[in-house]
Amino acid sequence: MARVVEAPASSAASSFRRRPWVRRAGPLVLLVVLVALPLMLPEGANDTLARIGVFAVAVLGLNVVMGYTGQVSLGQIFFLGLGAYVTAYGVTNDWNIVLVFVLACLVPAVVGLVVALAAARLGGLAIAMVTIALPIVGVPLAKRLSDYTGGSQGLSARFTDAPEGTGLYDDQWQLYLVFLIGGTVFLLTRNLVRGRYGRAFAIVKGNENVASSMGISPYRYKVLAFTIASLIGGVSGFLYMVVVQYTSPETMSFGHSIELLVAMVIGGAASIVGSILGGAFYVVVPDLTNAIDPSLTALLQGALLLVVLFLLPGGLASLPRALTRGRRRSRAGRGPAAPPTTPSSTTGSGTAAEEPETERQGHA
Amino acid sequence: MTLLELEGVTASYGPVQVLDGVSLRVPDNGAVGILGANGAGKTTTLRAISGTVRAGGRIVFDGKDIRGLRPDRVAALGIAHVPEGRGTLGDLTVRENLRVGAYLRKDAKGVAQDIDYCLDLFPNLQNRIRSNASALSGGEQQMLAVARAIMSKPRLLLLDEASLGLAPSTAKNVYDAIRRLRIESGIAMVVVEQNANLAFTLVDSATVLETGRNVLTGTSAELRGMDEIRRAYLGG
Amino acid sequence: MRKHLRSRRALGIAVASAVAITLPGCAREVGGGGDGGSGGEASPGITDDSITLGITTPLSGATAGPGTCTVAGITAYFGAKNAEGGVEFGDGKTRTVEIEALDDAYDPQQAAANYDQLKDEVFAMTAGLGTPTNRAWRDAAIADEVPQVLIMTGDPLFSDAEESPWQLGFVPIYQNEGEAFGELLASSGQDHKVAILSQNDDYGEGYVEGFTSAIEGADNIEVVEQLTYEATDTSVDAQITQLAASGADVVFNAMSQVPLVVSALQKAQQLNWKPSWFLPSNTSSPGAVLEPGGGAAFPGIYSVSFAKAPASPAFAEDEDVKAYLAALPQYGNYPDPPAFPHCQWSWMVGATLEQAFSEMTEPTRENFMEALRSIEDFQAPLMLPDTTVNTTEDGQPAVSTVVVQKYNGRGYDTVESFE
Amino acid sequence: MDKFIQLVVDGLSTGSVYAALALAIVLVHQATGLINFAQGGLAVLAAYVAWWLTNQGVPLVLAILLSIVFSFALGALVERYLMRRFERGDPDTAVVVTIGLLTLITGVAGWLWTYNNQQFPSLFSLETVSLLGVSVSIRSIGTTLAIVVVMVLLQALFAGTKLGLALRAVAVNPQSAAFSGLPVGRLLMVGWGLAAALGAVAGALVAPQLTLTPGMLDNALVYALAAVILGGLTSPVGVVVAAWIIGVLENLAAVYVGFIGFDLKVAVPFILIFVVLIVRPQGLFGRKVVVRV
Repeated sequence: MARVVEAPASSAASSFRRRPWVRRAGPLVLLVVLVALPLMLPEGANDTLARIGVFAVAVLGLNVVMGYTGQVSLGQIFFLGLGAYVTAYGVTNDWNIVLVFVLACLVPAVVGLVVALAAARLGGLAIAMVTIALPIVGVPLAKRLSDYTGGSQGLSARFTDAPEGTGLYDDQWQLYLVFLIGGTVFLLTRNLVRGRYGRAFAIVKGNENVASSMGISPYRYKVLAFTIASLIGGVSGFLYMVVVQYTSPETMSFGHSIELLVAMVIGGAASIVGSILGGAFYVVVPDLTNAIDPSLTALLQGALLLVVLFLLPGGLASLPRALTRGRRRSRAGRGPAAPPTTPSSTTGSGTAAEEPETERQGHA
Repeated sequence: MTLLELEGVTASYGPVQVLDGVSLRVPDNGAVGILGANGAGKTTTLRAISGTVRAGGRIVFDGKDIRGLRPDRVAALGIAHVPEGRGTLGDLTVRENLRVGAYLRKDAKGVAQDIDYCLDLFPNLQNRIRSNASALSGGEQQMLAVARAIMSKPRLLLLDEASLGLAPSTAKNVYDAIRRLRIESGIAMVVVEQNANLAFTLVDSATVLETGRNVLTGTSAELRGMDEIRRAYLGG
Repeated sequence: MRKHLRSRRALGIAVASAVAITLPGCAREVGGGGDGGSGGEASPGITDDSITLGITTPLSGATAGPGTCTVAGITAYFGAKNAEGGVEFGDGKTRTVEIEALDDAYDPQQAAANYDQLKDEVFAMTAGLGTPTNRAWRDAAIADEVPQVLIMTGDPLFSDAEESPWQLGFVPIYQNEGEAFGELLASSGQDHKVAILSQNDDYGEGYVEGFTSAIEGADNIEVVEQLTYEATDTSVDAQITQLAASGADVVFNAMSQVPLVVSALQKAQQLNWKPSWFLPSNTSSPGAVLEPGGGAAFPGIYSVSFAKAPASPAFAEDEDVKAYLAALPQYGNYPDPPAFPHCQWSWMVGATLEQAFSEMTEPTRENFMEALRSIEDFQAPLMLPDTTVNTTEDGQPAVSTVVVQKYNGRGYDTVESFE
Repeated sequence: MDKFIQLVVDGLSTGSVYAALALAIVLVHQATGLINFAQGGLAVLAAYVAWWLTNQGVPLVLAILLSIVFSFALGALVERYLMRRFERGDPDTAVVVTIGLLTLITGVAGWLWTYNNQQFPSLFSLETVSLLGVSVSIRSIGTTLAIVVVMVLLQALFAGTKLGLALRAVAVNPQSAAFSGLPVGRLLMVGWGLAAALGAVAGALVAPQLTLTPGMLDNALVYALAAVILGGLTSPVGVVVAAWIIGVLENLAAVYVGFIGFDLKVAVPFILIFVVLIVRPQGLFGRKVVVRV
């Protein structure tokens, strides 16, 4: 969780981040931690971290299309499943692993592009329904294509044992792979959403008419965001095989897609750090509820979700902000809270377009 | 007889103090304008009256302290707020909007009459009676917003920037209709308006706000003559 | 700004101390369970007076019904044993048996995570339900040399000793069940038209495969229609309508969803279509399926089984059944009569494990696997006559013998021929 | 031909199950502007309450009525103490809250009543009637008719009554509604309460057919959502017709369209949605609205 330091927790913290020595030392410290951590942690912790990495990447993909671009997607798990299947198929047929990785990214991206070209014409709930169809149809489809997918029995692929000579345990090697691949994806995505494209996404999310009037084609950017989300989903599928080493139609069941959406909102929509926290929520909460009482997991998970959102409607990523506000409030005694004019962006995702007051946001 | 009286009203959004002691007096059947530059606290004053922001000080309507009442309770007392941005109910038809406006009334016959009156006042709405409010033009939406407010048979109308975003001729039409309404029904009004000339066609007196405080109060005739005030606060 | 510097420093201290706490984790146990065999040193999860078994199974979600049963039965079995003092092992020690069950919600990824969590705490993994959820960590269990035994899947892979040295299935592979009914039908001497409805996965395919191999070459049997459904469907009415139109007089029904089997039986009656039915062992409960489904309306409902149906009046006075029905609420935390046979099966898993424990001379996983793989003709409690636990036959799970039974309106009778 | 008609009738009967849930979703959407994933969970909980009451010796009809009252109160409380906090925030968050509520309710049902299957007594007999060469059970006819009645009532509520109008007004713009004197908070509670009560009716109607389990309506939820989008969010008649269309076309496609078959028939409603929405973005029967998820 050392990556938390990457986040602009509050405006004060981000000005702290702007100090030159922090700018230089921060990434370096992070790198050292990431290199050292797998060597120091016990196997169970490494496994958990690696799984968090897998789903953090999946949530990050969802964030690109939903958090940053505002298009509801309930199909993200399909792309994870697709990436996992491509990986499993490639590995069992002894393809070159680099080729397998490239295909695990490209195949979902191309499928995502095709789906998006059609779906992005629709808006709002309609796009949600079209994307819901992906996992729902994907599961029986995977069973029908059993020559490639192993049918309902799934595919195992054990290709990430630590190479001889590294002296590493398998879990350490796998965690390094997750850090390397996942870290790269996070870095690239962070640059993407903070750059020109991210601003365009934000404008499309804010108001499509405004976007059009600024010469930004909402359709084109929605397709782009969806395609990138699918590609990132494919990467998470590859990582899924790195860590879990098995995939079946159950991997892409509709319920998991909903859980990814939950993870994204719980972590914090449109937030890089939120994606990591969302991945952690996705992975840790079932383990945690199992530890409390395995026969009450559903009840506990539902309750936990509600409690977290009740306390932090902006997701876990808004915790530092909420704390700062709380502290400021208590310092000022009974003084008023932070002004509403403060930008609510957790991410500093650039200049979010001024959101026009929609009708439902009536109350002051 | 004073219908509405504000005294030393304060309000803030978080740490930002928006109203810092605003006072206002609206006589029965009177119409008072609130003028001032952007951010002076005009809209917030209306919101303080209708109960949509928490306010300090004294707000008395018809002899009753209404400060802190919920907006629907304030409405029930006879104050109708036409908010900035019109606040029409987009997914409802024009007729449904008008019926919602009459929610508190029990006299079906009177409601039907008032719908006819509204359509007479704003003939543009007549043709669009079955359209969704969201499909109306800006001017038509503004007319609908006012019409919906009158449907509750209010004793006081709070009118916020009724000319905003409208073509000058449309704005004039809207104000003409409201003036006719005032003459025919005698509803008292508090009018927030950027366009001072337009406001002066409707109100008897006005107060000028600056950073949440009254800086100048007078009759329309008095204020209309003060060039420097006009330049400073009313943007010419 | 100072404030934030301080909080940053506090964060650094927190990270450093977290690392310090976890440092002991560096000293990894070398080899884990793998070395256990050589010196007779005890494997994880076993002491001189207790042994811990792990289960990962669905306890929430769509499969929670049977999943809960897979835990309840074995917990009840060993709960009763522990109350008597424990289980006697082959090394002369008496140990209590603890069950550590985790919910995987039928998610392979979570099942693998549960396994990771349990593997160093438990002696063996057992009784878990599901093909993908068991396959997800099969390779890992082999690599770690952790037993994954007597699990509730009819997937033949787990009973192939060469492919799966640390695995063993418990329930008959799906093919066995389908085959048993196929043979019965083929030997009936009459002509039959068969309609097949199967779940679109390895479960349904396994049944159909066994059935079709048994009727191969039998001239009197013709399959006139073959359809599938998805486990997530809300209705199979359309399939039943389509099958009814085929004019079949026998339905081979390979469905694992109790509600859908009930509605399939009801739908057939509505259409006034009265064929004989074959139902799989896990969806043929008299109380939960046939009574609400109106099974008595059909000329014959056949199922295969190796377990006594506790609800059947024929076994009301049976000692096994009485002990089982008493222990389930008392030790298994299962109040009502279960709609799923998995409770009985997992009770038998308990008995089979006890049998293996009694032959175990060393507290190691290797020794346990050896003992487990040498059980022959063991009549576990609740088993029907002519069925036994036999773990010595490669390619077969612990239970591979089934008898065909026919519904008699309240329970089942074993039958020799199709009438 | 008989088979064809029978498949159509079967489809209508399955479609009615989707419709029951879809109507409750429409109601809560009309009244609060939200898509409520927990609607099925509330219906299942109500069905369990009714089932539990019948086990205590309460007559079935009374038990169902009591479960409806219970659900109304529960729905109103959920709105007041849970959803209220999220109604003016990010809609995605509000939807996720309803997902959490669904998980919680399912867990509570599993905790209180186990995941064992339970038989829910039916209001209607399972006897079969034959019409035009097709067989249909009285239960299916009864269920379908009950849903039609509910649909007509809902349509009347929204189109004709002051309460219906007020519920819609609050969902569209709470502040403006308050300016017209509408008690916004109370109306939101009533909206959720009514939807939950309707869910209780739906639960009691479909539970005999689906068998009572905590996840009884999970699989139907997706179909219900599809019907809601296809029919148009604003139209009770629209979603019921859409649910029927989905049920029927699904069956026909499975049987008569070779490459779809019974395994991929689930794709039918989505293909339908896609085609229809390209042509009519507001759905088959919906009024043109600006949809905010």
